[in-house]
Amino acid sequence: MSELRLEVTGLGCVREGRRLFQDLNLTLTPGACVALTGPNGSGKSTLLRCIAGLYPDYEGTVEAAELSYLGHRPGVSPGLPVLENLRWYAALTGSRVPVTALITRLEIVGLAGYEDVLCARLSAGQQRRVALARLGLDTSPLWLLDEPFTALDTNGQALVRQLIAGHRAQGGSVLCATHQDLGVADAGVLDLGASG
Amino acid sequence: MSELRLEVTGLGCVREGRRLFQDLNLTLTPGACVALTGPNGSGKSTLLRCIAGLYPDYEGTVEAAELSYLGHRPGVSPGLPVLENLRWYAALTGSRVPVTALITRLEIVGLAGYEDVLCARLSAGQQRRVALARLGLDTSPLWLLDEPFTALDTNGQALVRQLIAGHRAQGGSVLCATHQDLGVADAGVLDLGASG
Amino acid sequence: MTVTETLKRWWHQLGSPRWFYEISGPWQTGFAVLALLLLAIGTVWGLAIAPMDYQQGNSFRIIYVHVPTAIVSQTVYMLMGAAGLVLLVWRMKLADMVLAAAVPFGMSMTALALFTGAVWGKPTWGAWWVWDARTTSMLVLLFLYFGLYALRQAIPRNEAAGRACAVLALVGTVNIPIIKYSVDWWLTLHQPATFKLTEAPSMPPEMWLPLLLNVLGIYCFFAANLIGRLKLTILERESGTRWVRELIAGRSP
Amino acid sequence: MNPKRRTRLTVVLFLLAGAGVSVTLVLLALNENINMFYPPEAVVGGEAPVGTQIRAGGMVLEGSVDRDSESLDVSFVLTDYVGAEFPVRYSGILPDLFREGQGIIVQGELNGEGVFRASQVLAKHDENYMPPELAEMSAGHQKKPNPLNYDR
Amino acid sequence: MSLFSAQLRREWLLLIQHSEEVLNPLLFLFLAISLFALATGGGPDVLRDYAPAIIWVLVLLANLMSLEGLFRRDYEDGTLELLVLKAEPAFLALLAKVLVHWTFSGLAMTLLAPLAALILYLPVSALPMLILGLVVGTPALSLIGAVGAALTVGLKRGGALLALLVLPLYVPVLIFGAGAVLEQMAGIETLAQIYWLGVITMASLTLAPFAVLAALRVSLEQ
Amino acid sequence: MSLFSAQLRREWLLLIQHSEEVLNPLLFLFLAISLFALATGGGPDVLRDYAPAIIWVLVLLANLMSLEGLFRRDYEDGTLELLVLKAEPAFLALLAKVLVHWTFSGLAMTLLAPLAALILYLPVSALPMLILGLVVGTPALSLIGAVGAALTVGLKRGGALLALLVLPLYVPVLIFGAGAVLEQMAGIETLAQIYWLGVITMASLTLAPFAVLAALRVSLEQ
Ligand code: HEM
Ligand SMILES: Nc1ncnc2c1ncn2[C@@H]1O[C@H](COP(=O)(O)OP(=O)(O)OP(=O)(O)O)[C@@H](O)[C@H]1O
Ligand SMILES: Nc1ncnc2c1ncn2[C@@H]1O[C@H](COP(=O)(O)OP(=O)(O)OP(=O)(O)O)[C@@H](O)[C@H]1O
Ligand SMILES: [Mg+2]
Ligand SMILES: [Mg+2]
Repeated sequence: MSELRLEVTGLGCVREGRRLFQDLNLTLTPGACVALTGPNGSGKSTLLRCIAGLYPDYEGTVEAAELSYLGHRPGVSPGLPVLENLRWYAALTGSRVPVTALITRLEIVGLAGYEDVLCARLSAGQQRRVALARLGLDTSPLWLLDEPFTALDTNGQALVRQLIAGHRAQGGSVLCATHQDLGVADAGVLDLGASG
Repeated sequence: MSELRLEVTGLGCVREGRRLFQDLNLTLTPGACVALTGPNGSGKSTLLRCIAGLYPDYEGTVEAAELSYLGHRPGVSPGLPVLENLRWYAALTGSRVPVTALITRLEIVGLAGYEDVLCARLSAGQQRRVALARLGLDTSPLWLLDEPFTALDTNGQALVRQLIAGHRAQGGSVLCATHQDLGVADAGVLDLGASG
Repeated sequence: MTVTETLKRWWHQLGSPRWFYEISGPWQTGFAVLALLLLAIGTVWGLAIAPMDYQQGNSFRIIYVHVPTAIVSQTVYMLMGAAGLVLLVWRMKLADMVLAAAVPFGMSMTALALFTGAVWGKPTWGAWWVWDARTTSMLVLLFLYFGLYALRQAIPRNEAAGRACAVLALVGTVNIPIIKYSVDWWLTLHQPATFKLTEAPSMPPEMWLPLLLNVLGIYCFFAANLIGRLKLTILERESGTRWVRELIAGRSP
Repeated sequence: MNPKRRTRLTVVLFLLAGAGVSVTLVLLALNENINMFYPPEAVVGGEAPVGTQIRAGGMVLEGSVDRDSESLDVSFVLTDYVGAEFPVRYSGILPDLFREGQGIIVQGELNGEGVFRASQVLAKHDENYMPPELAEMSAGHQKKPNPLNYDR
Repeated sequence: MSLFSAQLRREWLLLIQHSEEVLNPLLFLFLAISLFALATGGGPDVLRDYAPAIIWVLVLLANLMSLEGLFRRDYEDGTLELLVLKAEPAFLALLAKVLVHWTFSGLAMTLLAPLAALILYLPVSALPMLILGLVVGTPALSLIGAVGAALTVGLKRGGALLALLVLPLYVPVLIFGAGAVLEQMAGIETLAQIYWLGVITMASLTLAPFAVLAALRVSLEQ
Repeated sequence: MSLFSAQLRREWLLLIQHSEEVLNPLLFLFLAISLFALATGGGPDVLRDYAPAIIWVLVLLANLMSLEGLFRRDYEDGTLELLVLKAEPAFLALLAKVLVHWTFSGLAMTLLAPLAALILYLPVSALPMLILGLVVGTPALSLIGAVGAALTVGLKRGGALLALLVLPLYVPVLIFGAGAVLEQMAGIETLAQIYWLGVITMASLTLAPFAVLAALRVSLEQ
């Protein structure tokens, strides 16, 4: 699997009796970045969940490397302080990152000084930033991002681009559902076409 | 109140010991449209909730006309079919709109044929579209929109602009928090400045 | 080599609802006819011809309904547990359908066993109901069936509902040995087993033969019922596929 | 060890340990007697508490059943056939199976004089079924069935 | 459509969507009653004396369980905001919500009461009083409970806090409800306790909707 | 930090954040017990015979109430997805969750048992058996309950469905738990029921984490 980060063959999915997509093929090599586009309800989120292993009822095969998934639900506990959220995630993935490294990551996503603030007390965009800080904490080579720009200001959107660039520079691959322009020059595009 | 849709004087708000904004003045005349901008956590949502009457702990005074509020939570019941959601809202606001008119509104927001589908079965963007269909169902002259572009594809974003334009043409006013360009030519801007 | 290959092919075929739909027709009729015959003979024999018990008199004849229903209700649950395992491990569509199709039958058989037990208990024990281990664990079985039914109703997507029910069905199988051995492990008002695998039944043949017929009959009834329900479920779930459309078109041209 | 394999090992060890402890406990439990009722011996010997709801059981002693002709009152004696017996009073309809020599469970209270006031009388049937003729034939030399198994 | 009937229609549609919910408080009641009968292993004598208390306490608890969901869903999807902001008058819509809740908890449990009485050996003569008490008393449970549900709706896992808030307020209903049946069993012929239940229900009918509205406003501020 | 201890730390932090939740099942237990004492108006003799049943049934119900929140929060904020996807091995993290749940429901209720016994006039001599039964039996409640909670977490208002799924599986614990105390009160000296409780707890400890994981996977698919 050192060659391919993701290999999807003949992927198809039917939901509620409507076919969302069919016979989809996609391979991601190290460093690849693909934008997943399509109108509302065309199945972007579903596709990502199929790949992540959160939605098993698809046709075809999916072979994916170790991956990090950032979905519509950010995966941030409102009842925990910002730093603790990261700390738990680090332990979960088995990566032995020192606390100082976690704080650095918080600085990167613009949450310096918020270490001990409860996530419930953060605005929508700030919560998404906590989720961004998680990306790259573990060493998964494949990122699946579902509308990562949600609720972020322009500064935050630049941050996402920067994170993607950094990940690719280290040989990581990215598949990213978005309605906006991804703003990454050499990104491929997978369009799911018309809704329904 | 036929002159002014909204009159905010000396508005200030402190949350979690941090001052979000102070001495804010804003008046909206009929047909006015103001974009509310600012980085994540600068207090846009809070400001809108103050005006809507959902957050009472502010300084200064707010005088607002009858208003419609579209917040981060879309106000769409997942357990109801699309049409029933609108129907309930119509009854709630006391407007006697015939069902055909409701179906027309659904067509406008691109949900033709989805009348009897449960909202739980819709994608994120489709659910937001149901919320959009609600706007303009009642005759409130003031709209408060919190990031209305969330989860919408380009087509959906154009729809929001169109709805805003239609509302203004009828003498309505709009205050709209957003991170994107509002894309409305003559919109004013209220910037909440740097976070914290 | 060839044996494993045939087994593999067979296993693979079992996973195909279409294959099942096509071969199962004659089986359904066969089981239905057998069930009718066995149940008719067994019931008439048991209720009218078999001798009465020296202690209980005629109320003992409830045995011919009580025991078959009580036994089959447990078998159905075991089958669902097995189907659940197959579904979770091999993702076989047919297993999910079995899981869905068997619930109503199992539920009604459990209810019937409880009901006949209660009716029998009044004259024999002197109470409609007692809380002993056998009766209680049987009531738990009924609630497990309720739970399986409710869980399926509560989850909108068929596939997810099937897997959730599979987990519950598997967890619930621990109840079956409890039902079976409760009369040996604890002092129950319910009698211990009359029929044991290792000993002759403590009942003369003219009493247990009709019972045997009824037990076999109810198994055939279950098989016919299950196949019928499965076929309906298959048509419903596969309604989008070509073969079903062709089938329907072919039937009503 | 690679993490996948370590995980699998953890799981297996966990399962083994759990199964081991469970089996031990089952064996311990089966060793203890768990019958929640008092045999005649315990009632007579004063082990059964007086004045609270309990269950007791035994066989109906032949010739001890005394029915009141005007009401549903009935009294009888429960025995274990090895010397211990106690009187029971009850008012109500008896189960069909209630007869002399039958295993009976009574629910109620023991009073100070050692009389059991039953609020419920339950008959226990054993696993043997036979036609009346057969029963008559074997009646003479058969040992009394003991469905209560209280000596187990 | 008028607001009240529109709200009724909405609640009804939501309920058939989640039709298991109609059965659930009833199943809970039935299960819990069986648990009691099971745990005591008691004969008729023991259970009978306790039946009124057990039934009434469990009705309270079943009611409580179903209350948690009363506003939760609406809160989470944001329709509660709409209701509080836009309904004219909001208290009518809230009354409709509570009415539907009562129909599928209090009223339904009343219909189940004979079964409960059977399991617990409650004498048939005491059954009418049990049913009368339930019919008159359970609306108060839904109404008072709605206030608690409104206060706790914004909190995650508000369930147990809800219990804490609401149960003490349920006490009078419990005492009069169970008391009426016990008196009947003791042979005393009086409707006094039922009248008291009526007083509680009427008082909460008049006051609760406004308290609920105020509580919802507070919950939405968070 | 190892996964197990990190998960423990997280649950602990979340709990002190919502510290009312720690108190709530206990308060529920205490309140409901008082309701019983109130509703019967009974003296010591009546209550005593019923005390083991009341306490155990209410422990079951309190447990049930606290279960609903076990995974709900994590489900809603998306951390449950992360746990199932990334934890190595996930069952350890789940065990840690259940352990914390037990500490603040089962164990805490055990500590409260003497008070409950006092209110219901349970003889002091029966108290050790009550406590022993609770200590040995309540872990099974948390473990079995976790399976039900995992199955229903994706469903709105899953609470009552949870009751339907879980209560039947609680029955053996109830029988042995209450039975042990009743036997003790009747003067029978035996630990058999406690052993059976141990069997149930050990069996569920070994099997439940895997069932929970499978159930969570299904719930996340929706
Ligand atoms: C509501 C009460 C009752 C319930 C829930 C119940 C339940 C059951 C169950 C589950 C079985 C199947 C056992 C197995 O698979 O081996 C069974 C068998 C049987 N029951 Fe009942 N029963 C009840 C009442 C009675 C009564 C009152 C009698 C008669 C005195 C009775 C007589 C029998 C007999 C003869 C068998 C077959 C024994 C055997 O397994 O060899 N049952 N009952
Ligand atoms: N529920 C809450 N409890 C406590 N404090 C909060 C809460 N929500 C927001 N805050 C605080 O108020 C500040 C402003 O939040 P608000 O949601 O108004 O920001 P916003 O401008 O809408 O941000 P975004 O662009 O991310 O939506 C945040 O920085 C946070 O500190
Ligand atoms: N929870 C659900 N239950 C049933 N059907 C669903 C569910 N979520 C989505 N669907 C169906 O699947 C289709 C695709 O949904 P999905 O969320 O994958 O779309 P999407 O491309 O991510 O849309 P969006 O841009 O709005 O996020 C929808 O049109 C809807 O019909
Ligand atoms: Mg999406
Ligand atoms: Mg905001």
